Formats: sequence, structure tokens, C-alpha cells
Amino acid sequence: MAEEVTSRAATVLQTTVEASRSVRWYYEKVTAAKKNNKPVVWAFGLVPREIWHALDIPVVTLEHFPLLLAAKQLSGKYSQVAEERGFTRDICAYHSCFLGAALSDQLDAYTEKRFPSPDIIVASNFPCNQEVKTPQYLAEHYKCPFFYLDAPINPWGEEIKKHAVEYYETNLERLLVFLEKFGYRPDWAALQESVRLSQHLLRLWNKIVDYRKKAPTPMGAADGYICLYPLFQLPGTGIAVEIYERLLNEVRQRAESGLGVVDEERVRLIWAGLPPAYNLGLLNYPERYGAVVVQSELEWIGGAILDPEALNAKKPLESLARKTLLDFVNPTYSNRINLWKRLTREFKIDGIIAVNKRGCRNLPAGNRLIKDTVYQESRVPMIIFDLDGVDNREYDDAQVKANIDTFVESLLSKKGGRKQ
Amino acid sequence: MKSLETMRRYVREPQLLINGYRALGKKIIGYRCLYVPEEIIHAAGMVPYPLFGGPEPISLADSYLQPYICEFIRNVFDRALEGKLKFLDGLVLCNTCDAVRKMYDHWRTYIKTHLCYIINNPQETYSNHAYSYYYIELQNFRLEMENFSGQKITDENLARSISLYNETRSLLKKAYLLRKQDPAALSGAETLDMVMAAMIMPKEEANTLIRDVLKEAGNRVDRRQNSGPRILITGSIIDQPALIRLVEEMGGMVAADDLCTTSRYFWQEVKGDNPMDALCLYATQRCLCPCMHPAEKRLAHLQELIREFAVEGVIYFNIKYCDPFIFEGVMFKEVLEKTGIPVMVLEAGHDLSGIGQLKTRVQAFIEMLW
Amino acid sequence: MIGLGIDVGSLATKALILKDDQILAWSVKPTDISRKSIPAAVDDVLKRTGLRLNEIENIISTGIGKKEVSYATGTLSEVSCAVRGTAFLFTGVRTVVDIGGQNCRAIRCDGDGGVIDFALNDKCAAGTGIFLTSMAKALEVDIGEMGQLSRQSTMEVNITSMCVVFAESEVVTLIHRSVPKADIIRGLHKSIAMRVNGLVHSIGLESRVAVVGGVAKNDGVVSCLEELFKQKVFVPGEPQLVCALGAAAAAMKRGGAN
Amino acid sequence: MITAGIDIGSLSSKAVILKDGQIFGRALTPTGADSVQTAGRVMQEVLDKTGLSFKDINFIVSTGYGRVLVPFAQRNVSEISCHAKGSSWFFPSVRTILDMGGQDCKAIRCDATGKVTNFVMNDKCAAGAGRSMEVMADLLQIPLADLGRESLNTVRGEQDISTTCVVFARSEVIGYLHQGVPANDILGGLCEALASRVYALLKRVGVEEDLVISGGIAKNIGVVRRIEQKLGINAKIAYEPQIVGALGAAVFAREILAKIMPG
Ligand SMILES: Nc1ncnc2c1ncn2[C@@H]1O[C@H](COP(=O)(O)OP(=O)(O)O)[C@@H](O)[C@H]1O
Ligand SMILES: Nc1ncnc2c1ncn2[C@@H]1O[C@H](COP(=O)(O)OP(=O)(O)O)[C@@H](O)[C@H]1O
Ligand code: SF4
Ligand code: SF4
Ligand code: SF4
Repeated sequence: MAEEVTSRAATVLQTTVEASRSVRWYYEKVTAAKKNNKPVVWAFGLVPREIWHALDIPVVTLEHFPLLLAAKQLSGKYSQVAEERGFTRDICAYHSCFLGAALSDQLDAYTEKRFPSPDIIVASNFPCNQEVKTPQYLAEHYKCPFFYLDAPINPWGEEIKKHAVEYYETNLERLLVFLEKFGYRPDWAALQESVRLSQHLLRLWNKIVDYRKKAPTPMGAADGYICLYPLFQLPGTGIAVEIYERLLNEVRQRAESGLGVVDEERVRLIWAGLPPAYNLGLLNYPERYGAVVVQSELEWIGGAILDPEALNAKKPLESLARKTLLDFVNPTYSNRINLWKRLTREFKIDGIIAVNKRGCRNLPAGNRLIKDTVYQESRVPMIIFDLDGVDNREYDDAQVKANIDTFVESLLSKKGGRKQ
Repeated sequence: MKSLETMRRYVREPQLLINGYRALGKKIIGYRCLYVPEEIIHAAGMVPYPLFGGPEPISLADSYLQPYICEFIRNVFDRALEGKLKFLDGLVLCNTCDAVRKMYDHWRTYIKTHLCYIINNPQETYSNHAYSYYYIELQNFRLEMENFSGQKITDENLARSISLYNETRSLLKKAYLLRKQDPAALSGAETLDMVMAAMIMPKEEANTLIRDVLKEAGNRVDRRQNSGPRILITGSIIDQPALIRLVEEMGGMVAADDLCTTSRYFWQEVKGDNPMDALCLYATQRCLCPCMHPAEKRLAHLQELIREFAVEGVIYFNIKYCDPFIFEGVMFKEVLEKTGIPVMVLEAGHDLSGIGQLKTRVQAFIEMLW
Repeated sequence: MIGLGIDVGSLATKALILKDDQILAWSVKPTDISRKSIPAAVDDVLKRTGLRLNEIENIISTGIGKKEVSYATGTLSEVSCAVRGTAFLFTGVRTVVDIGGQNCRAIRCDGDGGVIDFALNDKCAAGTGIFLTSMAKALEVDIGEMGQLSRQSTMEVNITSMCVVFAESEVVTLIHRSVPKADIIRGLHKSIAMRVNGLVHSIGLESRVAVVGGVAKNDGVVSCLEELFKQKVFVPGEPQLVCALGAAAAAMKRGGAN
Repeated sequence: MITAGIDIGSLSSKAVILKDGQIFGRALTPTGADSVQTAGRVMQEVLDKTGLSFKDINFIVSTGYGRVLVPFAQRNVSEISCHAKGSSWFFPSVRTILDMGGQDCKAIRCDATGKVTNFVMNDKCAAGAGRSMEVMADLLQIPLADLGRESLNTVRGEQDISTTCVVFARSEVIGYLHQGVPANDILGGLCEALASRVYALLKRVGVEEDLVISGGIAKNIGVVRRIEQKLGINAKIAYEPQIVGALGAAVFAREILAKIMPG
């Protein structure tokens, strides 16, 4: 996601560079805010980002920082620091890495530059238990005020129950009250504007997605991964909208002139689970066989599966509640299953590569379930193997490639009627 | 002790109980974990039945729930896949740890039980709006249970169930408090058997047996003169006495434990005039599980146990991949050690495989406390 | 048409020559750090057939060292080779289990050489041949005898450690307790079979199962698998050679094309 | 007063006889398939060396993972306590002990009397223990005793080893050898990997000087140097680090004896 990753993954779009620059832009903003004595929030779990941007609160998010460290090949190092503190190797590397970076006796030069220490910690139990435990520990460590945002789970699929939405909404209101103590006054107009921008962003995103369904696809997962930052981190800001407008233009042009990621697209794949942030080139790896990873699951995180029209700027908190509760990373799987069925159909997918992230209690456990349901519906196969997208210490190139090679080989032979 | 022997037998051969329930024509509803209100199931004329793991190694579950999910849940799910839980008419889960939540979809897809329901309880407790949200969830659950059993749950029935369960809770607590004495009249392993039996038994019968335990324990002659260090065990679920027994064999005295198969089950009682209000209040104010917020309440509770039972060392048992306790173990270890209580975090699989290494750790910890 | 298949495995390198669907010769040499196993196995099959390397139009290599065969005209994954090799020997097999030195693969196939679904074991060595090889050493028995010995078992023994290293000490402890070797071996076989069973179930078990790879030589493991699969399985006469056979078959079919 | 300590380890068994507070004899032998027999053998060996007989020994304490299998020991004590005790006997100023044997690895803190105050042990994967070195010695055909030295003379720098599993590391190493990576660099990488795992363990208990390294791996200078480098301190090592556990057991035997037979 960071600029340094761009070199590793072969991207085809111009706008990708721009999207990755927004990362630096945002962190510089956070650092500057800290210098001006604005309280910095560390946020964990999927707390709706629109709130931070509406109230102009500088925020460092758990979901993003370890990826930056991984891109720098530093994740293993920091995870080890957490292990030295007594955390087992079995916890999610997002957390061990973040903990390690925060607990390093001295934040090293790289980290400190981007990583102002927290004044407030906000955590949500969404999507996993660890999302609350890490911040709890850090709040104790930094002696920081701590806010816990309780999110109900969603076992109902697309029809969320009213009382659950209301409960989450109330909790968001309480968050606003809490933030007020630090001088961040709730500004209703700004919240509405933020949700409006977020809605606009989702509309753009959906148009881009439509073009990507074309064969050959004008934009692959490597670009998608890096372009995710505005959608995931900056929804509710103008800059995100600008970037996506340009992205849409570029993708449209490519699609209209028939430009694809590879010359001859033979197989279309989706990547489920986290790609290795320390080796994003892996998303391009199947291209040598004419296989393109056209989508990665991560691009749908943060409520991107929501129909943009379901957002209503007049009711910002309710809209954000819906956006969160419908997220496919919800601890129960109904929405994730629906997402997969839909993507497989709409993108004319030939095969799914799914990775089990070590230490993750959320996505891997569902992979088999999704494999079975998707296969039942569309006969599209899915290969599942272990790969930790954050921790680079145990990455085994040979093992991973053996899986991908074999999988693509079997897809090709199926398509080509087994020529060999 | 005869009463204890009877209870232990039920834990080892739950089929005896299950046959009994079946003979009465009762529906059996499996559940996990403690945030499922048993009383509502009971008041609908059904049997709430807590699910435990078995001693057999996991075979099929690993290919469905990948291995980064706690072994306890994988074990339970494995038993279901193997057809060992066919006696269940339904399953009720609640919103606690990831492992439990993950099992929901898997159960619905792969295990054909008539009912699979998850109660969407809040994870924030001691708060008014969580209370009102949970109240709706409980009402929905009550309706669901009425529909499923075909029996109306009247407030009277519910109140009766609550007082029956409360009696079990208070009796268990009395027995548990016997361990304050030195040497204790009940060992840790015995307590575990007693509570687990009470959890799966008809409460009327359980209450009689626990009363007997209380009587018999008073004039017990075979009290062990085990004056080793007083230890508190807490952490992930322990559903077989092996670990507790190991600590006792190594010379430690398990003076107290805080487990969902022991004290967490009965520590508080359901209080209040209106039964639904009482249940709602109970669930949102017990806060004895690390999945729930705020953690300070739990820490305070542990510290109280440590004081009351004159605990000298704490063993934190983590089942591999059990995040709530893994994190809590690290956090509380730092805090407790600052107050002079040594804490050993013991990570192991649900089946306690590699018991040799565990032995070394436990033995060294006890040697350290002598 | 002649095809040469070379399977450079982690423990053994196998070469096999196929001519018009007839196996002409095969050879197995231990893979070691000197890299001599490939020329050794290839020279061996050539000598047996009297052929020269340049007389063979197509050479397909497979196995973890497949890239080391510089003169191969193509490579194929082990999964494809296992399936093709099996299809060459048996008709209608729907599940192939390939247990080699450090690998275990479960494959679902269409019975005609096409792969439908597969899973490879993760990074732990439990459930593979090396687990047995190490245990054979600890037990001081010959790896080839294990299958036969296990048949004399009269008592259930459970090996709980999955880790090769810890299982070794568990085995040693069992020996101390004077548990008969036959029972320990049976326990080990069961433990491997359980692991393999898990892998197979992760892709779904179908009827007509073949077990191939070096470990299939051990009929103790095979019978444990049959128990778990609740069905008889097919085991080729030379299970270790199936991948090489599959590679050779692919090479032969390709003929002069390419 | 004559006491003995027997340490039945996973790889080697050790015996020490303590007479009037001095090491009177010691023996070391590989642990065979039969620990009971091994225990008898190592005990006989040390008796032969000292010219003593069984009845001269007043008290015997056993330790090590086979500690319950020593039929003639009056008491067994965990190896964690014994290594602390033994290290403290060698170096009274010791506060932190790293004991690394074939299968497990422990970081221990102790007080001035050698009593354990805190410890951690590696978890179930054998990756972080000495056994991996044996596997490599066997594979590379280099004597175990030379591995450490060789690992310090890297040619192009340490080769990263990603696999932690002892068994899989073997095939990774074969791969590197085939790519022409010098054996020294691979050993460097292996020692480095081991050292960093150990370092994490040490950090968990917190290192306070003096640090003693005991157990067989203390003989592996490649690992020891790397640990020292990471910690920035020098470790103390007994002249025979493998017997520290057995010595500790003998010291315990002495202390117990002193308690039960005053005067
Ligand atoms: N005669 C035999 N009896 C039983 N098992 C054997 C025999 N020969 C080899 N094996 C097993 O086969 C394994 C090697 O299988 P192989 O398929 O050649 O592996 P790879 O392809 O990884 O080299 C060995 O680890 C050993 O356990
Ligand atoms: N001479 C030596 N040089 C270097 N390393 C050695 C030497 N002897 C033993 N080791 C290392 O020590 C380990 C065994 O240590 P030891 O303390 O005897 O183990 P245990 O107590 O488990 O039997 C071996 O795995 C090996 O790595
Ligand atoms: S990767 Fe999994 S375990 Fe880690 S933070 Fe995300 S959901 Fe939680
Ligand atoms: S042991 Fe831990 S992870 Fe497993 S069910 Fe219990 S709380 Fe959840
Ligand atoms: S547990 Fe054992 S076999 Fe598995 S990875 Fe670790 S060392 Fe290897």
C-alpha cells in the first residue's frame, strides 16, 4: 500500500502511484497535527473512518500500519519484539507487529517518522477479539484514555435487525461524546458531508469495478491493492474522491481500448485473504501463465460491499452503522459467502486462491465453507493454503508457488482440454 | 465420598443422563457458552446442555475449521461431525469469542440439527444501553424457544427455573468455599468434577447431591495433608481434571480456580422480581469472561479471589489460539506480578499433548513457590 | 513414442522410461546433497534400455527438484503427475493420496488424468514419510519392516505429539515402558493416517481412492487409511514410481510435438 | 557427606558426585533407547571413576526429562530448578540462566541462592532447540563440535533460513547447497535463527547479569557469540556446561540431606 511497495508489485496504472502517495500525504498530516498538539487517535477494529475525517481527527489505524512495516520487510522484527513481551507466536501478526512497534524500547527512525504516539485509543470488537485486546494492552502501556466501541455481530445477512443498527448507532454517539472531551466537537454538518463524500466514493468504486469485470481486465489486483488506501482509509474526504475520479477515467480508457493486464488472458482468478504485504509481486506471479488475479478480497473491506444508495447523508450515523455491520469481515459469514458467489459470477472467475493467514481467527476459518458453497453453485474451484500476509518470517516461497503453479496448471488443462 | 463418586460417574458417562432425558421425552439443547440463559431453555420444558470436548484426538474438524481456531471448539465440532452429538435437538451459541462465533455458520452448514441459533449479546457490560439492546435479544430468544418447544414460557415458569438454578449456584459456591480451609476438604480436581456434573445434570438431582457433598466433606477423614503452595488456576476452558490433578500431584494445592467450568458458572445469582429483567441484568453485569468489556472488572474479581483464598501463585492456562486468554494472560501477569503474585502462563492444546513438558513447567513453578 | 519421466523427490530421485504405453525401465536413487542422484538414476534407466538421451524426444521432470533437470523438455507439477500416473495404472480413480518423504498431497480428480481439487500439507513434517523414517531409526527397525511388524500389534497405543522431534521422545518413553514395538508402530501409522485423513477431507473424499508415493509401500499405513476412509484403496506395485510414471506418460503423449 | 545428581536428558545423560561441597566425579553418556538402563550406566560410570560404590552415596536426586525413570533416586527435581542451582554453584553472581538442550530451551531467573524466581520455556515446536544442530551436522557431515566455529566464518554472509521446522529446514538447506551457497553461510543462518529465538525467550524473563549459558548448546560457539552480541553482554560458561543440571541435582541432594539429618 505504501509507495515502497509499488516497486515490488508490477502495476499498470498511473493513478496507482497517486493513490500510494496519499499514504504519505496522510501520515505527514498526522505527524504535523501531533506537532501542533492535536490529540492523535489510535484506532483499532473497523471504526468508521468517516468520523475521523469529518471531525478532522488525526488517526493511526491498526489495519494499515503493519502493512507498511511489512512492505519494509520489518514486520517480523517487530512481531518478535511482541514475542519478547510474552505474546505467543500464534497471535495475529497484525497485532504482534503493531504491539512490537509500539513497545520497542525506542521507536526507530522509520517508525517514529510515521507513527506519532497516541493520546486517545479507540477500539472496536469488530471483526475479531484481538482488535480489542491489543488496544487494551496499549492503553495501559501508554496510560491513554480508552474508548470501547461495541459492535453487534450480524448473523442475519443482508437484512440487519433494527435494534442492532440502533445499538451500534448509540455507541457511535457515545464515541462522539467521548471525543468531545478532547476538544473534538461533534459537527453534524461535517458528518453529513463526510458520509456524502463516502457515498460518492462508493459510487465511483462501483463503476471502476464494473470495468474490471471486462475481459481482458484493465486493472488487476496488484493495482487494486495499492489503490485501496483511499477507499479504506480516506472515505469521506475530497482527496479520495479526486483520486478515484482519475482512477475511473484511466480504467475506462484502458477498457475501451481493450488494454489488459496481460496480453492474452487465459485464466481469471480472485485472491481471498491477505496477499503478502512484504511480497506483493506474488499477485503478479500467475501472469506468467496468462492468469490474472482480477480481484482481491481485501478490496471489499470497510463496507465496500454496501450498495452506495443505502447510505443516507441525512442520517450519517445510521448509514455508518449499516456500512459497518454489513462488512464481509463480520464474525459470521453470511455476507462473505454472498460476496464470493457474486464475485465469482460477475467476474467470470475460473479459480480462487485463498490463503489462511496464520494467527487469524476470522477469515481462514471460513475458507472451507466458502469453497464448498461457491463450488456447489458455480463449480469454480478454490485452492487454500497457509500464507501469513503480514509476518515475513515464515514465508516459504517454494511452498506457496508449488500451490499456485499446480492450481493454475490444473485450471489451464481444464480449459485447454488437456493438450499435453 | 459417595456423592462425589456419583457425580464423577455422570461426567464420565453422560449417556446415562442423556438416556434419562430422552426417556422423559425432553428436547436437549446444546449450548456454548455461559452467556446463553439456561433458564429460558429450561422454562420451555427443554434441557440446556453445555457442550464439552472429548478425549479423542480431533480428526475431521481440522479440515473444516482450520487449525488456528482454539482446539476446544475444534474438538466439540469434531464430535458433532463424527455424529457423537446426535442426541442434540438444537444448538444455541452466543456472541463471545471468535471460535464460538465461527462455529455458528459451520454448524448450520455441516451439522443437520433442527435448530442453530446465536444470541447476539453485547460484549459491553455494565451499561444501560447494552441492557436495553440485550433485552430485545432475550425476548427474541424466548420467542424462538417457545416456537421450537411448542410450549409457552410463562413468567411463573421462568421464575421457577431461575430459583432452581440459583439454588444450584449457591450450593456450588458453598462447596467451593470449602477450599478456603487448609488443608482443603475438597481438592481442585474434585471440585471440577462436581461442577461439571451439576452443569449437565437435572438441577433437582444435582442439588441433592451437592448437599450430600457438603455434609460428607465436613467429616472427611481422607483429607490430604497437602500443604504445598496455594495456587489459583484461571484461563481457557478446562473440561477434564488432568491438568488440575497434575498440579496437585506435583505438590501444589489448587486453592481456587476461575474457570467457565467452575466458579464462573455459579459465582453470582440471578436477582430481581421480573424474571426477564433479572436475566438481562445478570448477563450484563456478571462480566466474568475476558471476551467482555470492561476488563477491569475481571481483574478486580481475580484479585479478590487471590486475597480471599490466600493464593500464592497463579497458573494461567491458555488453550492454544484462545485469544481472549492469551492477551489477558500477558496483561494480567504484568499487573499481578507487580503485586507480588507470581504468574505462570501455561500454553497447551486442549488434549494437553506433550504432558511431559507441562510437568516440568508445573513442577518448576511449584518448586519456585516453596 | 518414448517418454522419460524424472521425479526429483526430497528423499529419492526416480526415473522411468515409457515406450508405447510399456514401462521399459525404472530406477530409484536417494536424493542427497551432492546432486548426483539425477544423473545416477537417468544413466541407470538409459543403461537398462540401451537408449541414449538424445534418442528420447520428450523428457518431463517433476518433484521439488524438477528445475534441476536442465535437459528436460518440460516440467509438470507433482500433483498432475501423480494423477496421470495413477490414471495410467487404474481406471476411474477419483481420489489420489500421494505421501512422499516430506510431502503429502490429497487430490480429487476426474478419473481421466484431470485434477479437480487438491491440497498440499503445510509446513509441518508430521504426516509424511520422514516422520516414519525418523521413528524407524528411534525404534531401531528397518523402514521396510514397519508395515509387517504393525500387523502383530495387539494393543491400542496413541502417539499424541505431531512434531517429529517430540514424537521421537514419546516413542522412546513408550519403549521404556516396555510397550511392544509392534504396538508403537501401529500407533505411529495411525497418527500419520489421521493427518492424511484430515488433508483428504479438506478436499472431500470420493470413492475409488489410490494411495501412492513411497509411504504407500508401508501396508500398515495403508490399512489404517482404509479404516479411516471406510473403503479399500488401490495401491500400485511400485507406488514410489507413480509420479515418474505420470511424467513419462505426459512426455510420451506429447510425442514429437513441441 | 556424599550426594549425587543424575540428569537424564533427551540426548545425553549426566551424573555428578558431590563430596563435601566439591565435584568429586562426573560422567556423560548418550541417552539410549532405555533410560532406566542409561541411568544405571551413567551412575556406574561415575562410581567407577571415583572408586565409590552405591552405598557410599547418601542421597541421590534425579532431573531431566527422564527424571521419573531413575529407579535409585530418592527425589526428583525439575531441570529448571537444577540448572539454576548448578549455575549458581559455579557462578554465585548468576541471575539469569539460559539452558538449552536437545529438545527444549529455558530462560531462567534466580536469586543469590540459586532459587528460581521466574522462567519461560520454549513451546512445543522443537525448532528452537539443539536438535536442529544435530540434524544439520548429520546432513553436512561436519562434527557437531565444529558447527559453531564454522558458522562464524561465513563467506558471503549469513543465509536466511525461513523454515523453522527442523525437518523442513533440512530440505531448505539441501536447496541452498544445490544453489552453491557455502555451508558456512548456511550454518551462520541456522545459528542466527536459533540465537534470535533464544533471544526472544531471554527477553521475556528479562536479562540481568550475570548470565550463564548451560546445556549442550553452550558448546556451540556460533550460537553463544550471536546471543552475546544481541544482548551486548558476555555470558559465563562452565567448563563443562552439560553437567550443570546434574550438578544442581547433586546440590539439591545435599541441601535436602542437610535438612533431614541435622548435624
Ligand atoms: N520399502 C519401504 N517400505 C516402507 N516405506 C518406504 C519404503 N521405502 C521408502 N519408504 C518411505 O517412502 C518415503 C519416500 O517416499 P518418496 O515418494 O520417494 O518421497 P519423495 O518423492 O519426497 O522423495 C520415505 O520417507 C519412507 O518413509
Ligand atoms: N560438542 C558439542 N559442540 C557443540 N554443540 C554440542 C556439543 N555437544 C552437544 N551439543 C549440542 O547440545 C545439544 C544437546 O544438549 P544436552 O544438554 O545434552 O541436551 P539434553 O539435556 O536434552 O540431553 C545438542 O542438540 C547439540 O546441539
Ligand atoms: S487478520 Fe484476522 S485476526 Fe488479524 S486483525 Fe484481522 S481479523 Fe483479526
Ligand atoms: S477456549 Fe478460548 S477460544 Fe476456545 S471457546 Fe473458550 S474462550 Fe473461546
Ligand atoms: S512441530 Fe516438529 S515437525 Fe512440526 S514444524 Fe515444529 S519441528 Fe517441525
